[in-house]
Amino acid sequence: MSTQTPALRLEGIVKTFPGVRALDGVSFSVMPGEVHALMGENGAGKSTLMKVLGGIYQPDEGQIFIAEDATVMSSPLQAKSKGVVFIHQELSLADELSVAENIYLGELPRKSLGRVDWEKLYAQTDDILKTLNVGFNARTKVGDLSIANQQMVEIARALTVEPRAVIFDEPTASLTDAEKVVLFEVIADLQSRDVGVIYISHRMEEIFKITDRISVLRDGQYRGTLNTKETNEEEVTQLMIGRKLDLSRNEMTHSLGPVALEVRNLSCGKLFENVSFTVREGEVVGFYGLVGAGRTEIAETIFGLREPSGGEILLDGEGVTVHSPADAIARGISLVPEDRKGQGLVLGMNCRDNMTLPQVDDMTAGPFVSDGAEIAIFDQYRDKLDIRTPGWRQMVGNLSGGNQQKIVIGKWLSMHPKVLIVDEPTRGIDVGSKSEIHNLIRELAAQGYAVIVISSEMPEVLHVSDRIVAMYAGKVTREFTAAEVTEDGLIQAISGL
Amino acid sequence: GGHGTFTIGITQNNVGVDSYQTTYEQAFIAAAEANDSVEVVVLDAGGDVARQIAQMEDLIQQEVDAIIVWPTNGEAVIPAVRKAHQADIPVIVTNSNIAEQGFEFVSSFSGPDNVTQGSRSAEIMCDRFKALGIENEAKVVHITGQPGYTTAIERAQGFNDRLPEVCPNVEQIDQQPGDWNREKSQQVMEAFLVKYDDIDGVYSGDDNMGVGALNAALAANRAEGITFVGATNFAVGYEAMADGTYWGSIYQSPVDDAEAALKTALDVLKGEEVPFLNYFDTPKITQENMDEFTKPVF
Amino acid sequence: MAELTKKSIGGFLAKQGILVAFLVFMVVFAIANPRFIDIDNISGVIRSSAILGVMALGVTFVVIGGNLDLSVGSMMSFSTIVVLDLHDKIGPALAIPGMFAMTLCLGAFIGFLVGYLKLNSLIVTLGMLSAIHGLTLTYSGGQNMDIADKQNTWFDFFGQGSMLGIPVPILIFALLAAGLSLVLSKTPFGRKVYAVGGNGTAATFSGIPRARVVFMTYILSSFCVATAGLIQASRSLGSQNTVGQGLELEVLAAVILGGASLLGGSGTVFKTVIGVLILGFIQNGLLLMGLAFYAQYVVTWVIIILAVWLDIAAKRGRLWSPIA
Amino acid sequence: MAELIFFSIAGEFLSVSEKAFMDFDNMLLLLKQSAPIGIIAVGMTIIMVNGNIDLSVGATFALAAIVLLDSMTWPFMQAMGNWAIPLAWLFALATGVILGAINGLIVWKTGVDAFIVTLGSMLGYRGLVFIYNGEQPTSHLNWTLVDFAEAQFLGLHTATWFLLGVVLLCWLLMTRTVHGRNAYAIGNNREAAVNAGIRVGPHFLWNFMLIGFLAALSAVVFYSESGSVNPNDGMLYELWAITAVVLGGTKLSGGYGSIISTLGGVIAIQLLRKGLGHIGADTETVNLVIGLILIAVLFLDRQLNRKGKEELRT
Ligand SMILES: Nc1ncnc2c1ncn2[C@@H]1O[C@H](COP(=O)(O)OP(=O)(O)OP(=O)(O)O)[C@@H](O)[C@H]1O
Ligand SMILES: Nc1ncnc2c1ncn2[C@@H]1O[C@H](COP(=O)(O)OP(=O)(O)OP(=O)(O)O)[C@@H](O)[C@H]1O
Ligand SMILES: O[C@@H]1[C@@H](O)[C@H](O)OC[C@H]1O
Ligand SMILES: [Mg+2]
Ligand SMILES: [Mg+2]
Repeated sequence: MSTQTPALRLEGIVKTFPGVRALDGVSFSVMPGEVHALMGENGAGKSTLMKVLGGIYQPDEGQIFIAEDATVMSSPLQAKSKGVVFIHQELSLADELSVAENIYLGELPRKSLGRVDWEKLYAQTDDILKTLNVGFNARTKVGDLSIANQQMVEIARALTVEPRAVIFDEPTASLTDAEKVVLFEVIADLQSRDVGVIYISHRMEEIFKITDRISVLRDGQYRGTLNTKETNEEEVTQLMIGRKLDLSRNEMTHSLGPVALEVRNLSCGKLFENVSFTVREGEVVGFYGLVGAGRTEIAETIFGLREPSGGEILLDGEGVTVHSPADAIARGISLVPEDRKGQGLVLGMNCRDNMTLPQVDDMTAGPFVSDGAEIAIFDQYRDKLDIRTPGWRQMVGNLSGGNQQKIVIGKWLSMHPKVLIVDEPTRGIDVGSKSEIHNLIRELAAQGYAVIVISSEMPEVLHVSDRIVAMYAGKVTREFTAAEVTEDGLIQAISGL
Repeated sequence: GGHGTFTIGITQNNVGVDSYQTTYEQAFIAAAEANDSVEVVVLDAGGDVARQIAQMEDLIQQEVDAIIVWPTNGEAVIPAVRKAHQADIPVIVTNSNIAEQGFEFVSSFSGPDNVTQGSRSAEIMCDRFKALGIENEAKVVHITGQPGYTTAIERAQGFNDRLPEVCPNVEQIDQQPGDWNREKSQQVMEAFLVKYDDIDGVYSGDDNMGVGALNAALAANRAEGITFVGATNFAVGYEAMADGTYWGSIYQSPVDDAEAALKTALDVLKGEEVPFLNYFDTPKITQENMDEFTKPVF
Repeated sequence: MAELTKKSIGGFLAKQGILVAFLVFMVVFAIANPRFIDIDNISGVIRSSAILGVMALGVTFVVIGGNLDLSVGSMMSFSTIVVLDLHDKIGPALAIPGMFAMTLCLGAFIGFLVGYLKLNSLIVTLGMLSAIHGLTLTYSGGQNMDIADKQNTWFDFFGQGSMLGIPVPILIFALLAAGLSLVLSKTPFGRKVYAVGGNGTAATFSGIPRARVVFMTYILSSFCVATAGLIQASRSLGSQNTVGQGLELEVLAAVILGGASLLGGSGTVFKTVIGVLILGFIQNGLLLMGLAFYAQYVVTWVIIILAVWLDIAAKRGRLWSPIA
Repeated sequence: MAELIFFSIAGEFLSVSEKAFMDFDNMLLLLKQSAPIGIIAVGMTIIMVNGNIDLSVGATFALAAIVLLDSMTWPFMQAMGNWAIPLAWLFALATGVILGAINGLIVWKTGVDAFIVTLGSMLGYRGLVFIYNGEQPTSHLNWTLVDFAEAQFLGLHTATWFLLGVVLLCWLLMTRTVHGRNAYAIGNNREAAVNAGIRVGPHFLWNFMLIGFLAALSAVVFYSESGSVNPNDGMLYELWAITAVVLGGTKLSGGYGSIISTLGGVIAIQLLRKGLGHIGADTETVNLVIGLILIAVLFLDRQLNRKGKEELRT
């Protein structure tokens, strides 16, 4: 921290949406060369605050200072010209365009006659990609990349300019460990160049690893700033959620039932081959692997979204062919999909209707949908999952990322499935809710559900699973019981070693 | 074409837009089939000038012996007609004429005289008013055909020019297009009926539209006092006349029209003398003389 | 309290911008020509809007489901011609179900192509616009189709009759609108239409049979078209082959004017009805003002844009767009 | 192209013409006849890639044609002799650009969807066409102009040169320039483009001006040769242009598409029309078959582009 003037400062920011006071007089600053964490529960207002800073929203009240000059951020373009780079929580990419075009979106290098200087563009991009150590190149179409790699493209944008401040809004939500390491190197590098970094994440271990200070928001209000070195997880959590967190694992107090789901030699083209495993009633089986290992595809195949090219699926010991999700649902299977915006939600629909969508046929009184039955379900899961929304009428697209995820979870839990598959269930979920969801998963198992948890977070898999299936490149490499699993063993199993 | 037969290409205006054009097409094909010395290529421009010009070019390229064109636009086809002329392919215009600038490239026009049709309709209307003794106070509304079409323009012009000559005190109070469409005309007439308490005559550019207007008046119980005059006596118009609700029209047969066009083309090809403006007659038809005419087939 | 009313008025404006715009036009026209609000005129306009309106009801479902239907105009011509032809051949009592069956087959074909084969609806229905026109011409031989004995048939009931003093076309339109409004807003099927149009992938992941839902929207649309064809045929007891030509764009305009998004997932039956009435009354109002038809075109342009603009401006709370 | 082979073979048996369908001159003619819709379709591709649509091109086409032909009859223009011709072209093109700019500005400033804005101006501009000259056609036959338009250079007609020139320039614009790439980005993900600081509004405006220009250019090319415009001319051109664009694979939702493939779509449609005429189909059949073939082409195209069995069943 070379100077005493903040790189930028926000003061008394107020922002309201119909029915929501998202920001209530928030002040916040970041020093040059500082990594400043912004924390808070889902819906606390973190993204909104950053959107105000990034010129996407205009605040109702309050001011923004860049190097102590009062500034109006009227548009993203202006924010960029003031040196504020924003790496968004939700991917903000044009997937039909190349990696290079996306990284330099809005500032493609030019030649005469408005032509794009492709050589320069590709050369510069390749330089950046080299420092990020990624496996794709400047000309790759973004749509062909995995979500994780797309996130890396977003991150690369921070390296195109000499920024004053860079905002990372949950950049690691879909990154694997290897990529996280690269990200942290990038951040360290920015720091060394006196750039102010604002870092939003729900992952405590990251926060304590890379940040200098932590500011906490709660219900749109500023709750204080802590020096990372002088605090601990407990204190931060307390500040965020106003209570202590019970992190103990809900130990198995129930015995396992018969095999609910069995998969034998299941294959789907080249996506995965000869996969076999079982899940018993009351059991949580974790699937761990790198991106592209094929876990999602297995789930999709069981759920009737893909046609297997070989193998069998058995439910309660009986071979079945699942033709469609409707079919899967009728057989008592639920899938919380990986991509909440694309697969999980109808963003333009309200919270209640999203939640009851798979069972709307059963929510009727006579020929009509019964409001009462639907609202009852919504209320139940809103309370259970602590979903923050002004009411069921709110459009899901207006919820914070984490609360959207909770709607998806609620939607599938309310189906009371026999087999519940959750794919990255806590992506973007705050610590408080995350442990609630973990408890919920354990609780469901105790009630006799058969649960599959697909996750790229090792702590999560370790925490919730009774058994862990490790995958590498479309094949099951090993199975571990909770008792025998070690971190090293897992890492080996998923790296194809 | 070889083997002692002629190949004649025709590009029609817009077949299917009403039964006149369809009947024309069928009659044309029937006439050609009945004649061993002719083969025909029948094309339809679908009302689109660009398509018609392309069809002319195609026919020239296929080296047909003569081209018959029912213009979508009496001026826009002139350069294409010139092209045919330059390729030594005689061109016969049918149903509605092309502009004078193009006459030098055309062998003959065969069809009705639409301006005269319009004036005749004006005369029918005026005679009726006189018979009813309202020629000094009658008020007329006018429903025209598809905007921009030569036939529609010529009939409207003939009517609008002639009516003040024969009935100087009759007032035309409104004019709106009915697009050759019965339904559209019915809506237009509904609005006229609301807007004007006093309507004595309705002139429509053809009987399809006229019957639409009649239906509107019948529904409003105001048909009794109104004289309906149209053009191109479609079967619906003929029936309405027989019912006594529709007064008069112009008798024009698409079969005559088509046969005349084919005959003119063959005469030209055989080197026979044909008049440049080869009009076939389209007489007045009213409730009074309708038994002299057979009911139209279309 | 005052605060509350102000807010609720603002909220109402934002929600019902189109309705407000509609009322404004009505007042302006009424001042310009008092005959405009003559009860006969109003009922006349609604009666002639009924045909367009009934078609728009079906297209509302298609559009909310995320697709387009440009074939409704030429399909309506088909229904009209067919029912008139069958009327004389097998009598009205059989002609009506016969025509409905044939029209529904066309709807099913389109629904199959768009729903199950997932072909682009714009191209499919544009293709069908042309193909059905060809079919109609083939069926009729291109001739006008008229009922031979127009005096002695009860078939004129649907287009010209009245019940309880209300013209039957208006009654059919109103009943169908009320019924379909319930279907769309209150039944599981309606909910699924919104979901499929809003995010088809998410709908599939929720176990909704997307293909079947899309298929059903086209069935519904063709049912509405058949109803419109019935009213049309009954209104004039005779018809040209081109009777519905060009209606597809008017229908679409009405649906869009009512606020349905072309991207799918939003819109309501009530708003479509307002859209239909706006178009009908604009046309009629301008005709009564004595404007040439082409002046009507220009005014309609301005009104459509103003209406939609005000509607979305009220929703977003500012007049000018936020597009940079 | 499947149609080409089909019509060549069918033509052998059905046609009364002794000329083959595949005849070289016939194919040259086909290119020429593709020009009016083709030039507009190129503009439509750009607009659709940008995430918009323009339904008013047919009316713009007609209004530009009116200005082209009518301006040559103005006294000062007549005094200029043949120098009036380039000036008339300029007036017509300016008309197109202005009409496009009106659409673009409304879309930009009001935020009303382009579909609605241009559905409105499709009516409004058509109204202006009628206001200009009542229901009468507007005509001015200038044989110098006609001779120029009918000329052939290196075997290709004037119209073909214009079509190919437009395709080439617009292809360069969309693939090589910053404006073009930004247009793709905006159509692909508007929010991302905004977040990246791309000014969406001006891009809309420029592209609408461009399609206005191209609609007018199409009119210039076509009416230089035909010399008369009906007030109804150009109706349904928007739908044919959109059809060609979609057949060429451009996505209706924006962000994806290619000018060259659009040219393919245009030629496919023209081939269909010409081929049906060649084999002597009657009006009913032409309508029926054009419609069904359109759907069949779409179907085949999809089958060929399927990702195979591994695809998600959504
Ligand atoms: N466009 C909007 N319209 C209405 N409400 C909104 C809108 N954007 C955000 N909100 C509301 O503002 C509040 C703050 O949301 P924000 O996205 O800032 O939360 P967050 O702290 O980033 O949460 P998360 O950790 O889940 O991402 C939430 O209650 C959210 O529902
Ligand atoms: N080798 C690879 N490199 C980059 N992307 C890949 C690779 N293999 C697969 N992908 C893509 O990555 C995406 C995610 O992979 P997939 O869903 O198969 O893996 P997963 O095991 O479910 O991992 P995760 O859930 O972490 O994404 C898929 O869309 C897939 O097409
Ligand atoms: O009805 C019209 C008929 O009267 C005219 O002679 O030709 C064109 C037809 O559309
Ligand atoms: Mg957030
Ligand atoms: Mg996955």
